[in-house]
Amino acid sequence: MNSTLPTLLDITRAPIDLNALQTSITTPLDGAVVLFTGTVRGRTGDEITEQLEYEAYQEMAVAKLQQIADEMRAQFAGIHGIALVQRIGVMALGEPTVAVAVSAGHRGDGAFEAARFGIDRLKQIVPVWKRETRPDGSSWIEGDYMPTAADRR
Amino acid sequence: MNSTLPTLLDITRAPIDLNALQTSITTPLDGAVVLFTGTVRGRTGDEITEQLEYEAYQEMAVAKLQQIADEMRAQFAGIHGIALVQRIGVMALGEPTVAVAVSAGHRGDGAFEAARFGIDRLKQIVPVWKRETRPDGSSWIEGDYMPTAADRR
Amino acid sequence: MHIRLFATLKERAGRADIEIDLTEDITVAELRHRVGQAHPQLAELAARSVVSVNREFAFDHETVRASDEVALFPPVSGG
Amino acid sequence: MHIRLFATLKERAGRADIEIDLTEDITVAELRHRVGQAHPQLAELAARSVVSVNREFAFDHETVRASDEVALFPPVSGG
Repeated sequence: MNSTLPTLLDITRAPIDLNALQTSITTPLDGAVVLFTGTVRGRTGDEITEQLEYEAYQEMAVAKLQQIADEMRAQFAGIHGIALVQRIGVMALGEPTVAVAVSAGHRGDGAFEAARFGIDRLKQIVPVWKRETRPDGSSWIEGDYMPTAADRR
Repeated sequence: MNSTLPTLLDITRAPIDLNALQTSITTPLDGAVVLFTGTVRGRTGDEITEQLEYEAYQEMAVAKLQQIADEMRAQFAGIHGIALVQRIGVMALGEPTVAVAVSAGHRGDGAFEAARFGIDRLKQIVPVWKRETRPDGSSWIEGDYMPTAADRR
Repeated sequence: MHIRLFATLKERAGRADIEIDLTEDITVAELRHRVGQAHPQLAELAARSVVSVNREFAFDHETVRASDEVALFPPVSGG
Repeated sequence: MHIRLFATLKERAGRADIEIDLTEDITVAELRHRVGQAHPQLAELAARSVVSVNREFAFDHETVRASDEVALFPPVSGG
């Protein structure tokens, strides 16, 4: 059954089109879509961010997105379509940097929970890094999650 | 503080543009946006839906959307922008009929929970009704929630 | 008094609004009754519909004035 | 052996990949050590970075072959 359900995985330099994402993962069985987008935050406390630049280990990143989609379907049996899209390159304030979208028959069928799980996992295991440019310079941001053997397929 | 935060409330015949919604509610403080969309579900079990037509008691519906936005800010202190948009008129399969969008600094700041609360409340107290067209005819759908005095402002 | 109807009630009445004679203040319960008297085809629906007064939900013991904006409708089904 | 570097490691090395001599199978722990020997400016980062072998996370006791696709990178920060 899963093979007939839409799964859109992408690491892309193109801007993320939320309308196209919604359309591409919505099946005739779906009455609900939950979409999470990460955006470039301009202020974090007193810190100013001018732009972010993302880079990816493309081949491994796509494989890890597939793993996350599989984990989502295993944990949330009521969901249908899945989109996991990470944008790379330079992004300005407010622009979506990442999107996780999930469709389901009804709003109580796990789409909210699956979308939250999807973005949490993406931030743990998908090899993508961001370089932050502030008024005083720029530097790579390191995450704080060290993968374990349980994070392999 | 709330007066400076974006709040977009609309009962509209125009198609819902998710990219524009995301942009309009994202502030420089925001790194996360959660967007829920309801869509026209073509199949529910063995039942086929050909189209839905929505009508609203426009003036009261807008007032109730404002009430829901206020309830969301009262319950979820970490959220920033809010959009609550109900489309009316005739809609085809897969089209977004309603959108609830919430922005916040981080994904754990209540945007997921606030969006879920927003769509739940919209389906309880906003005076909008749908007429369903099936292969065998069409009829108004009645909800199952009777408002109480606690549902007033 | 002018009363707005939506969805099933509008369909049953064949029109989007009806008039009833009202000069004194009445309760919401009495309003339901008078709608049914003036428009018998609405009697059953009016008895169980949602009533709004000035764009806010209203309940049987509460008062309706001739100048109020009143509407009758079924439980909502938007979203 | 060809080793891909990302983010901080790429910046520190001044290049996106490095070569180390490898003919026999070694452990991931030994790989970290050899990267540091061949490229001293990477020694500290290599000791604590994430290692992937054939696009999957790999750990210190596991084996690396000369034909494997190997990468070193910091904890991820995408999203």
